Amino acid sequence: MSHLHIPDGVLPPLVWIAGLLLALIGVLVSAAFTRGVGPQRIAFQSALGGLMLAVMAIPVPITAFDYCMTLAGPVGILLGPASAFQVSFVVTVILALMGQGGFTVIGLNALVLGIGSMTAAPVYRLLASRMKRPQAVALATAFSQLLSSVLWIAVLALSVKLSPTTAADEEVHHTLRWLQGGALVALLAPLLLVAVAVESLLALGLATFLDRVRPDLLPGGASGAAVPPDESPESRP
Amino acid sequence: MINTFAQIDQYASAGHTAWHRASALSKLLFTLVTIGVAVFTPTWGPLVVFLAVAVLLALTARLPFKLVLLAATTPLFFAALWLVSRWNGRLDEIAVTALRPVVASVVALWLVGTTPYPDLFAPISRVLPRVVGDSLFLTYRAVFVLLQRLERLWRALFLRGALGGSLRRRGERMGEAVGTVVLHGFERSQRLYQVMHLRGHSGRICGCRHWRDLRAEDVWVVVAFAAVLASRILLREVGRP
Amino acid sequence: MSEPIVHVSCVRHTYPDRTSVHLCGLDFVVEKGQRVVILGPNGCGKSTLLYHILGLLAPQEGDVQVFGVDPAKHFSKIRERVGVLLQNADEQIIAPTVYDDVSFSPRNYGYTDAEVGEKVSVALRKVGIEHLAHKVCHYLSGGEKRKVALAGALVLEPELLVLDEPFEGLDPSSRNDIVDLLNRLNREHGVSLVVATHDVQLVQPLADKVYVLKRGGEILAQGPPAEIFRDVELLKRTNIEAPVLAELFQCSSRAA
Amino acid sequence: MSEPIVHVSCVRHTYPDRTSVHLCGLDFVVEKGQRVVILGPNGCGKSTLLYHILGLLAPQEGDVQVFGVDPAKHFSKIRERVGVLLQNADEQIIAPTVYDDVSFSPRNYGYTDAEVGEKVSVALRKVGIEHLAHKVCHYLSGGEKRKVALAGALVLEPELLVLDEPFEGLDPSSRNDIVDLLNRLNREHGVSLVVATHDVQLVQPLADKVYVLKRGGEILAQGPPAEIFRDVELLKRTNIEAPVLAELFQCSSRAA
Ligand SMILES: Nc1ncnc2c1ncn2[C@@H]1O[C@H](COP(=O)(O)OP(=O)(O)OP(=O)(O)O)[C@@H](O)[C@H]1O
Ligand SMILES: Nc1ncnc2c1ncn2[C@@H]1O[C@H](COP(=O)(O)OP(=O)(O)OP(=O)(O)O)[C@@H](O)[C@H]1O
Ligand SMILES: [Mg+2]
Ligand SMILES: [Mg+2]
Repeated sequence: MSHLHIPDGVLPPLVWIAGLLLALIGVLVSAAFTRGVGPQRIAFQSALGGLMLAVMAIPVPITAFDYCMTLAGPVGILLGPASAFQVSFVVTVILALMGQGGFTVIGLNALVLGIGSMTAAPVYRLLASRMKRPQAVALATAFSQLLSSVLWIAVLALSVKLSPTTAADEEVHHTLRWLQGGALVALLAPLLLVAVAVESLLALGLATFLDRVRPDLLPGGASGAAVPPDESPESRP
Repeated sequence: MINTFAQIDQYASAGHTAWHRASALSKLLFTLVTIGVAVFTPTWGPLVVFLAVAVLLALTARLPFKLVLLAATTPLFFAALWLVSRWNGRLDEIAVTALRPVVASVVALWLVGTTPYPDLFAPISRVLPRVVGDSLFLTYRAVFVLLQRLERLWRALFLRGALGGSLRRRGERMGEAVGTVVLHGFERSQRLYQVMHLRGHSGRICGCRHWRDLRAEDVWVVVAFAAVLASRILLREVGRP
Repeated sequence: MSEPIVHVSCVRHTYPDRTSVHLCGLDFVVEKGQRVVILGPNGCGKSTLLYHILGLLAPQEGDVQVFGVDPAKHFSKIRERVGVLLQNADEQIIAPTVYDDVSFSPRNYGYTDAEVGEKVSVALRKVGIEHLAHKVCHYLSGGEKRKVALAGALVLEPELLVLDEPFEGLDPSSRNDIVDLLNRLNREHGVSLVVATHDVQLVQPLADKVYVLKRGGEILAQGPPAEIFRDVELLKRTNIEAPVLAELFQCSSRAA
Repeated sequence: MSEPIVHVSCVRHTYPDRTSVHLCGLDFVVEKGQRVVILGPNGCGKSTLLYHILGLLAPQEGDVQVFGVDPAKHFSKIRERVGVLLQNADEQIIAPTVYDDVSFSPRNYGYTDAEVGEKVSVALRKVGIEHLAHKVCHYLSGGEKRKVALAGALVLEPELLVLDEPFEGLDPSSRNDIVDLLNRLNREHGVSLVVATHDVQLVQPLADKVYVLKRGGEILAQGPPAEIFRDVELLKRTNIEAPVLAELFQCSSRAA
């Protein structure tokens, strides 16, 4: 559900301020990891960021509202964790500037998208030795999407918890709160699962194609290099 | 959204209103402050005025009403989810929860709809690490090339009879299709930086434009700013329970 | 050669940035078995015209008929009868290998494997790239990619071929190969051709009829190539140059 | 016309898929003020050669010198003296509007706003696209984009212009405009030209010297256009066709 960007002014300040700080730390740390990368590498990660945005721009009508694919999983696998986080951050900033998701929650949105994307590469690495690479890509993508969704719900739940209760809230019964939570999950769970399925299917097709045409682009491939020649050592064991 | 993206970009680059001439710096500051103020406003009174100001800004920037409406409704879905999880029957709380993101979204639309992206990214990229700052410019440019590529791809799929069949077949074909775009993006990226190099870009992409230069039109931004602050102070009690 | 299979009259399209293309003046008509070439300066609306014929753009004004239907609404009905090569041929290649790509359309239309195999090998032979069948498209040269895309357009034996600048980026000898191929398809299978191009040298060997557009989309003239290239005034106004031989011909006819 | 500003000798480049281009046979030399055209079939290595001159590829074997330095190592030293138009003009356009894009290089080199405005309007006028100045680049037609990229290459008044298929996708009259423009730049400002193209019609008006490559990269011949086009054997081997007038010339000389 990482595609459903959180807007400004809904969540309590404590949550989004913490999100901003964490994301900034993430950017700085990832920048330290990618210090001295070649220009081609920057161009490559920008191309994939552009691709994420372009793909998000294609509406896939599967529910009442349009679900947008993110490609966060495959992009994470192609780039490795550090660059994947940077790409997620840049994509979130541009989306915020386009009115999709707010300015104040850039941090939270980047974290939700970025953490999912970052985990794709290590999970893929674990799986790749045990199965065909396209399937590993699909499974890693499913994992990263699930993680993003869980994070997204966690942010929501935490925010609900942290919101100041007003006098009116006191009157609302405790069980009603639980019912509301239940309704929310019932509403979102099927959407989440469909989203994960769509995204993984797409990742499978994409990886199958790359595996045939440019196996060197997928890590663990023929030449082993996931990136252009002047690639950095970043974040790859 | 495929059109929204290109449309906003188009309006930012080709518009000729006073807002387009005002400096990017003042518009960016105004946007950040207004959103900041809105987010911390607990009563709906000032928020209604903010919204009126935001819509007025967007419309006087000659942004089409449809686009403004879209910007205003986009955040409502999330706000609705939030309200479901926190429903307590208080109308004033609902109003505040709905108004804040809408104000932010419309003000942001006005900002991006009147400011070409290099002006917008120049100050932002300055406070970010080089890799991230450069990516910001390059990613934005890449979006349009890839969008065009996706459009052509969609055309090819349509003309070659691919938009049918089982869900699985369609998924596979989509994956293959996106694969060609990934490859294209990869190859293009390799040449992109070479081109920037050939055309004199050294080390860091500068939005070497006039984003800081104050203009006469910035007076209007100050006026809007005054309206926001005045309403925040004067109407602070309107809507308090 | 009489039944019109394409008929475009006074179509207008306005792009989102308010560039307006008004394809008016003369009607654009292609008859069965005809070879039609569209000439005109850059940005005059050639691609826009072809997009309307292919149902990729719906006319905001005016009328488009292809095989008797409105392509913007019912293109799927006539899709199998129309083969297409767009301006950027390599973007039309979707599948990883040449065989996969050429078989893309027949597979989508539900032919059996045997039929697909048969159709693909015929198409590859027509274009002369059987030897590439199992290569990965991505590694082919520009000219080879264009031939693959052409094979993909031919594979269903369309009655109408729509080609947007098919010669761009090819070396002269490959251009002639494609002209010969198109003429053979037209002669032997009665395929009608609509070709937008800037290469005036190829118009005489390729066209029965030429349409000339000017900036803004107005269709200024139509007629057999020899006639069009004799109208010096027209060519000047539309940034077209007569091919070298035609110029000579003019000189000699003037001298006579 | 004697000092060599470009010198490429026996360069080899092997692409990741092990396609090897070996630019050998003759040395590739451009003298100051010379107009050089490169001809050859698709995939022979024309673009590869230009990439070496621009320092985009480092020679794995052999030697490249441009303005006396190795471009792969020190291109930034000579960058302002070289204007470039790559094969895919689209990829060369970086900024959102035509004006922004053409002003990209001068802004990067720190010219004042007044100077930048002056330079840009001169460049736009030279190429004849003043009317596009405030259009958004990604909405232009193919030909229009190429002209924008060309204006961007001309804006700093370089001493050497490197053009990879600058005429692709342009209408004939725009082609001639560009040929005239290039010749004027050469005559009036002494700009040296290196042009790869498939359009043989433009070689005679454009070139002082022609290099002919064959598949694999071998440089087979060099010489003034008239001489090259007289060598029928050479042209056959390299998929080049003589321009129409040259052919006529051959016929008549043979008849005589
Ligand atoms: N997607 C688009 N958005 C905005 N304007 C467009 C778009 N596509 C084309 N145009 C404009 O419409 C006009 C016609 O374009 P079209 O591509 O049909 O020209 P063309 O005759 O094919 O040109 P070329 O010979 O350069 O390919 C041009 O002025 C172009 O700028
Ligand atoms: N990135 C690449 N990866 C693999 N092979 C390549 C790559 N670029 C070029 N080649 C191969 O190198 C050879 C020379 O290519 P090059 O682009 O220099 O040819 P060209 O003369 O410019 O052809 P064209 O006239 O079609 O533009 C071709 O065989 C081509 O397939
Ligand atoms: Mg066109
Ligand atoms: Mg080339």
